[in-house]
Amino acid sequence: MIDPAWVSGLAAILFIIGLWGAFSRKNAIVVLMCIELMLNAVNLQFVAAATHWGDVTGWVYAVFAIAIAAAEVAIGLAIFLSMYGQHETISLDEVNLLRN
Amino acid sequence: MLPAACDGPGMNCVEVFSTDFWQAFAPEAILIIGLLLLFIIPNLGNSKFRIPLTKTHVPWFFGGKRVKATGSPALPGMLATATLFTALGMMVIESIDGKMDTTTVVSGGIIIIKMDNFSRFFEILFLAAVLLASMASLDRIPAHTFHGKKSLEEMYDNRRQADFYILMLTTAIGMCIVALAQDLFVLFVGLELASLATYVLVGFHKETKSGAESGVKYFIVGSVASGVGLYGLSLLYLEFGTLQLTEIAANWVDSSILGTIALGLVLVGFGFKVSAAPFHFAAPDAYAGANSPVAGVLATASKAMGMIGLIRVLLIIALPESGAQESAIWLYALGTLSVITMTWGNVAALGSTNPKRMLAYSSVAHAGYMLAALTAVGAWKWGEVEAPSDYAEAIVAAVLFHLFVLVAFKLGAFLVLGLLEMEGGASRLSALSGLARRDPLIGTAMFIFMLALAGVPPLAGFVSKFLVVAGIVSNSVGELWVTTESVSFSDIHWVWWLALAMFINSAISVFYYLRIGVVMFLDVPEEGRRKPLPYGASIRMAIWICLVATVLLGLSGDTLIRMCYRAAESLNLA
Amino acid sequence: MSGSEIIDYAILIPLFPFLAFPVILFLGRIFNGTPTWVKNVKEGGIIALTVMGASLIMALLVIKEHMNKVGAADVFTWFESSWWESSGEITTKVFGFGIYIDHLTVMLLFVAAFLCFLINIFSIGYMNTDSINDNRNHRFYAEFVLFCSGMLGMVLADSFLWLFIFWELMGLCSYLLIGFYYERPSAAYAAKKAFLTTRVGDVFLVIGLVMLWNMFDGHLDYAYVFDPENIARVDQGELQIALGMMFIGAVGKSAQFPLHVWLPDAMEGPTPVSALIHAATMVNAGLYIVARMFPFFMEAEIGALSTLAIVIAIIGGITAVMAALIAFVQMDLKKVLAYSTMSQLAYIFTGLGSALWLANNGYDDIAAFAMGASLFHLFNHAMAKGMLFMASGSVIHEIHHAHHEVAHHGHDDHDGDHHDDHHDDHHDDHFDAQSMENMGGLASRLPITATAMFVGSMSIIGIPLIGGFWSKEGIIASAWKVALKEPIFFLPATLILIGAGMTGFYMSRMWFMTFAGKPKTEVAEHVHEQTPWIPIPLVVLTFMTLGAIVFAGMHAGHWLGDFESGHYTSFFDGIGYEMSHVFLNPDLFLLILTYVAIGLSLVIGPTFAMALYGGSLDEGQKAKPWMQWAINLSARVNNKSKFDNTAWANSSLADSLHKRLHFDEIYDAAIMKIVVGFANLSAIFDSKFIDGFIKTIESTSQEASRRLRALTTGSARDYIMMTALGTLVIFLLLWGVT
Amino acid sequence: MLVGGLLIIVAGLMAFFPSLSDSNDSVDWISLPLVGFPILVSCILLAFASQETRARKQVIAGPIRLFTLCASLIPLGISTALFFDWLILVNWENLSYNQYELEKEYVWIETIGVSWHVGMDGLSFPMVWLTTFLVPITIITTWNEKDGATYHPLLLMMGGALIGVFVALDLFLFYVFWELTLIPMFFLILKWGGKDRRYAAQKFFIYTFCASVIMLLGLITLYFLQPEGSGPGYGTVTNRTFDMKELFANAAFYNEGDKVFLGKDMQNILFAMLMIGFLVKLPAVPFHTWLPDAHVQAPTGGSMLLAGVMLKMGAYGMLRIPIAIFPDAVIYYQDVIMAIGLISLVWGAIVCLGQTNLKKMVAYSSVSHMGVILLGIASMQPIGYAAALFMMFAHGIISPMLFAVCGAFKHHYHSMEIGAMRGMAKWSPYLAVYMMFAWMASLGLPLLAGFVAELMVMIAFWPEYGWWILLPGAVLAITAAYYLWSMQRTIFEGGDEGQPPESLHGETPPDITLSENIGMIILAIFTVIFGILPFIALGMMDDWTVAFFEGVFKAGGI
Repeated sequence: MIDPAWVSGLAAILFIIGLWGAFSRKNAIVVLMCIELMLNAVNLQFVAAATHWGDVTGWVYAVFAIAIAAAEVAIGLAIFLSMYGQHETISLDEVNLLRN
Repeated sequence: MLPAACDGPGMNCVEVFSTDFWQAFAPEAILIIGLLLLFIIPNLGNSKFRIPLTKTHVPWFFGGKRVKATGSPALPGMLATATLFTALGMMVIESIDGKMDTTTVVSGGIIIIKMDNFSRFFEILFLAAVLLASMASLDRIPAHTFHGKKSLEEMYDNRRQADFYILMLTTAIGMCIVALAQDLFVLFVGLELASLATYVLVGFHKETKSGAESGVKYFIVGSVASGVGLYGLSLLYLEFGTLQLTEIAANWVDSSILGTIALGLVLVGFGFKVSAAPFHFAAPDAYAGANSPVAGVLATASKAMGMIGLIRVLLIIALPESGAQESAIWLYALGTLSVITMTWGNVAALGSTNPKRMLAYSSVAHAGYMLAALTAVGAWKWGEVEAPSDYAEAIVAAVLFHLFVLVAFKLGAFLVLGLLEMEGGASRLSALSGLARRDPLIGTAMFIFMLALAGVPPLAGFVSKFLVVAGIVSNSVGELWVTTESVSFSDIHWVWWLALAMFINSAISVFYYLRIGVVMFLDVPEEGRRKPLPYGASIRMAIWICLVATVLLGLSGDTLIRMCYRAAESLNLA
Repeated sequence: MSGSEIIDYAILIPLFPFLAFPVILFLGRIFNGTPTWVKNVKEGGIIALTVMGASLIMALLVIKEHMNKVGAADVFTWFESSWWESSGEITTKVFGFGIYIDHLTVMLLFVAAFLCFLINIFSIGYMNTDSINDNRNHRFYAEFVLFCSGMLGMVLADSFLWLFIFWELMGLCSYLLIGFYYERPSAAYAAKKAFLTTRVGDVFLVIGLVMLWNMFDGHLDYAYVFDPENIARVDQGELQIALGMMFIGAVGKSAQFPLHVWLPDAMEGPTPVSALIHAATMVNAGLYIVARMFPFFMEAEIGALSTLAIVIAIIGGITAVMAALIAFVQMDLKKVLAYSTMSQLAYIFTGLGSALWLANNGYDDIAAFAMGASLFHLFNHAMAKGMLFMASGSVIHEIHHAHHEVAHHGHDDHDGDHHDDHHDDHHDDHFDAQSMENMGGLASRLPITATAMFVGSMSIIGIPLIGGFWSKEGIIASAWKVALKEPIFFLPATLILIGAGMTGFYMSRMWFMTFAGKPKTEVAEHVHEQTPWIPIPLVVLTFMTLGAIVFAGMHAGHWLGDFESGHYTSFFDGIGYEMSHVFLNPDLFLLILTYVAIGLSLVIGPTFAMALYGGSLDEGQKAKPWMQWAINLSARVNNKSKFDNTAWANSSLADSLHKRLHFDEIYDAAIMKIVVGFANLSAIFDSKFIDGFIKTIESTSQEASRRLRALTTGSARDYIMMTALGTLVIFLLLWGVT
Repeated sequence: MLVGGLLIIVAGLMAFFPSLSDSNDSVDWISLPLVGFPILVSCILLAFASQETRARKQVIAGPIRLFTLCASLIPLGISTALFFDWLILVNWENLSYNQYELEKEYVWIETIGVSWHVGMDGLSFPMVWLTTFLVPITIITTWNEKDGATYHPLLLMMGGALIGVFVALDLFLFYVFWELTLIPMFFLILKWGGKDRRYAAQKFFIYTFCASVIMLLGLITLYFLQPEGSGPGYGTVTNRTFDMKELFANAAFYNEGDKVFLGKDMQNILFAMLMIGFLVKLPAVPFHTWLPDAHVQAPTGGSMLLAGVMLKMGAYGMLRIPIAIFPDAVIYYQDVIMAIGLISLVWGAIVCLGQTNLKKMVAYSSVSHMGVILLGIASMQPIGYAAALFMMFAHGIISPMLFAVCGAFKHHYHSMEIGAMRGMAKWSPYLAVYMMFAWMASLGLPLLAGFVAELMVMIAFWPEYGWWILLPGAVLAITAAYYLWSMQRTIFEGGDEGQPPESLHGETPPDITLSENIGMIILAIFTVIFGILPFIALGMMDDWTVAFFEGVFKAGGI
């Protein structure tokens, strides 16, 4: 069995990649993917911790987190669609009517 | 085995879905029922269900040509408002006399939610805010009956009636879960539920550029923040093996560095919700793009939701044990954050010419005030006070009071802007010009809201600011008169300076609040806004409620203050 | 004291006119222009006269009662306040008002009440017959009675505080009356100048009062501060400074060097005002306050206050000569009199200075004599100068009327066509009714006026046996007596001796220029006396002035000098003593001094004046016999002497005398350049820097707001980055603590 | 609808005051008659007027202003009757320290110890009377102001709020009214002001608000540094009280020799924080620059109340709170207070001399006169304090007249420039007379009200500061100079024809209206009355100062 510490480490790396990607990429879809990456890191972490503690609730948490992530993707894509409908772009840098 | 929290008079523990549970859970249940009804009722129609492989059509009543009575486009709004009103009424009746029983809901030894003064207080706050916003939206997104000419826009509006109120109710339910949650993960689920609904609500104006854009920004930044928060939670779970508030709190003293990191990450997640700098960036954009009642909910209820999270995490979990000598580890972090937040908000609002953005920045500033108050709790071991929880409670009560009265005047201000939006846009200062001349009462109401925001007595905003500062000062002073021969200025804890920063900031803020008043009372109405304001009975009603609350809670806030104290006491900080 | 004494009603003396003030003002406002008001009530003049008559009667009753008795009465408590003594007790201090009457009061009360009444009569003749005053005489009479109230109140007050209060009230009235012709820029300027200059003195007076109040445990009433025990108790050096401060106030009020600049300009007011306020009464207030200090000098340590006495005398000496010098070149009739007033007041100051010095150095008897002489001179001067001013007013009034007649007739006769009013006005502007260059030869045309002026001038000059002679000799003698004891007194003593001769010159010059010689203009030929209101007071005062010999015979000098126990003697007992004392003094030094003074004032001064300005009247014109000899003498002297003064008239000294020795220029320059300049700079500093600082805060915060909002770029990526950065910051802060 | 809303609020208030119980049986002459009534009446009138159309507003302006005048006469009648003991036997004199007449206490916010506690003593009663007196005068004087339907009720509301400041015996209540006064004044300047009214109104509000929040922080800190207690007036949660009476009673505790409760540095800091709020309101140099702007832009009625009463709030506050609680700090800051007072006095006067705007000059003269109050306080003598009180009172009568004159001048001549015209006495004799009278009263002519205070201050000043007295002395002369100079350039001169200002475009200048005349003559009469008979007001003030010194400084061991 893999040591939960490795899983945690992977989760941390995934999280940082996700966070980094979230502000370094322009494409809204890619940013959404990065956010998913962060949420996946959370899932991994929960799973690893559950293994570490031998506690079943961690697994339950992970399942819930997956559900949350799914809802988020659904809503996100819908919002992006409406953005595309108005701005005809999905580049986050070009959507900056509201500022200051 | 039932947790320790179940002992004592007025305390009872129930299993999920037991009879007692439903008794205590009734208001929330009504909300859920209302939500379900909102799904069903507008869609009732004459459609028939064909049993597969047969030609038999069984009446199914769902879809098809809508029944005229239930298919009225005005119905969802009414329904949602009625639901919210009923739930709110039940909660108020239950808790106003202060004799509410505390009900803890457990399942398998895990405390899931708890109905006590604290959670009820916040639920009342959330429901009140959402209720007012719903009421205002009855006129704000006008429902049209299909007589006469039908414009595309009207059709469009009608189709969306149910969507809007479903989202509103979802938000309310999510917030209620946050208020009730005793498990951090449950809290987060509620938070996500509310957040996801608000993302959509912010982007609800998808036929306008700014509506779509604000939705995107609010969604992306919000998702990242909640991702960070969730990661923090997972780290907490890794550290403690549980996300139960009571258990983490009990073990907090022994935590490693991992706990601190997790704390920081969770702070970010909630920091976004309360729009603390530098996590506030999306807020002005979101408020500017969203329609005003929704923005009002964001600025009040959503902020309160974040504040619950902060109170839970900072005050319940991460506070040193009573009797310990050190102050909380987040003292400096939160102190810095609060000063930056309030200053940033106020200074940015100074030059802002968009009233909605201005209100957004003012909301940032208010977040800073409340963070300052929480910071002062972190100093709670200062001066070896006998009962430090009294001091913490004073601050929490002040924060609660502040959050509550914000619903009155900040939401009220947004509703006035909503009224202006009904005749086309409220994103320039000039939209307000001459308001007092066009409609003296609305103009006066707006001015009173502004004065309340600025903290001018005798309005509610003054009392709340007063209480917050009083809390900070009381914590910084502690019980010096007992412990010290003669009190010197250096004996006072540095959080006292937060109070000063807060007052200086609120003095700065007067400038931009007053500017609204000046514009309303002095300037000539701009072109195209010479006619009287649109009537909008329900939104006016909502504004009146806000106005009366602003004045009354300022003149006599004793009942509410007592409620706040009871709520704070039920946190069991000691 | 029992309740029915006359002194208890003395408060009515100032109260009558005080109450008449609003009455006249409002009645005048209401009935302005109605025939009854103009003809019968003389636009308030009759009301004022009634009130002043009542005050005069009341005053005479009080004087009769208190001729030889010091009296005091409390009137009311102004207010009370408390003081935290150094001992820790809090005591109550009373600021009350009461009446205090001694010989000094009696004398001044008489002067004030009597002259107020007479000048009121004169005013009715003077003011109500001039069309320029139509419909605003009620204002004149209202302010007039208010002034009288102030003067009478000041004299009667029982404390330095109330003295000051009435003193300021007089200052206000002086301001209002000088500015009576408010539409004239010169009058407006003069009024402001008078008020401000005296105000400068008043500031010091207040400081002096405050010091006295503090020294005397919160008392300013005479009864307490003159108590020898209390005087002995206080710090003598501080006392001297306090009294010095009060003296500065007196300098301002009595127009002494260096605060004298306002008095000549004050002649812008109507002539009755000049007569009453700026000659006979208000300017005496400064003398009064210095005379009131007498008990301090008596009771203080020997020599402790002599410096102040010397300063008083020197200021007097300087002013006496300076004013006389400037009077040499004045052409304006009233201004000559104004400088003469300054000069004569200066005499009294010198006399008072001598008296105070003597009192402070233990020579109580001579001190009382010097004091008496000074106060007697005050009396004589007030009578004579009031008369002179009224006479000059009469001259001016008649010249003015004659000018009107001449102007109209002249045009009708010569041109035969009608000139429009504008032309008349224009003509008016260029004719100066007050300039002596437009007069001459009036002795026959204005017999009563000329007589009054003649007697008055003689009194001022000090012609033996007439009016001021008695007192002036006393002052000069006292000053020299002191000079023998204190060498520095030689300066004032010499100055006033020279001044005596100068007085002889300028007063004679004035009289001869006005009344002797040929008329210098056509206007002067048409002058004649019209209204009966004007001559009456002149006649009365002429006899008062001449009657000074009676008062002198009754030992007025001794009586005045000794407030506590002085007594009158009968005229026939005293006159012999006085005559022998003056003319056959056993002390050789004083004898020589007397004759030198007489010689200077009687012979040298008038002779020069006659040589320059004398001359006989027109053919067929004859003055009254008591003046005709003087005119004839002057004509003869004028013919005999070939005295040419053109060189002197063109000299730079004469030039600077014309410019009043440049005091006005220097003061104006100092105030306009330095004070107003500084004020303007301050106003700029206030708005640019102090307020600018506030504005900078505002603009800076707006700029900060702009920059801060620029961080909200609008790109969601940046927001996320800021969130990430914020997370890092939180980590760092948390780390820093753990 | 709004009237209905107001009724709801009132009813709600009644319901929300849980224990509206009397502390004793007598009638409450303060809460409702003096404070509540004007504010409520004005709110109702404003609500009523705001519902009307523009044209209708013109019609109802007359009845409304008449009604407002009548309403404002009621508090005047009551306060006057209270002075003469017509309503109830009131012991204005011989009150001991921290003892109040007509005292009433109702519970307000029980949790934090806030109560509606009102009462009056020798310090507050003169100011209350002054306010009740000035409001009707102001209404009469500015009878013809445009938009009277809302203008005059605002004046009435202002009066009620000002009285509230003076009668409050609870710090919280005091602060509430303190800020409440800003709102009507803000509107008065904003709606009826001059050209730069926007700037002036905001500056006025923000400047004074900034200062008062610092004061509020000081109050709150003081609140928590007091010993815990219980009983009526004490917060059920905080165990401390905002009740001034309790605070003053406890103040001695801070200064007892054996146990100094608050360190000296703490006392000094709190004192300074409180004083900042009051000094800005006073205003003292260098915090004075809001005043000229506010005054120049404000309408006549606003200026009259602003100068007449509002500035005195600063002085009143100083005497009421920081000095009473921190006598040691007064000693510590004595020289600083003196310096600020002297600077205000001198600087205000000098800047006056450099002004060309009549109203600005008068505004700066207020700054100068308020310096006198600080000198009185710094003198540490009862007579100095009484002088400060009397200065507040006398200036409260004189300065409205100054501003009424300025307002009438502006109204009839459409100009504020001092040098723009000559010979005003020619066309406007009444205005000229009032101007002269007001100017003379302001420069401290004896027998007018202003002189008494100046004399008393000089007396109190000398033993403490000696030859610095030359500066106030110089100011006496400078004050005379600027007033006389301005008179010379406006009402005098101009020749027989006069010289009307260009702003009139050749029209004949009118004299003042009847209403202005009535207002000003009443002010003039009272100026004379209190100049000749100052003991009417000073008796009470003197007794108060003695009690104050006994109760504060002597009890504080100074």
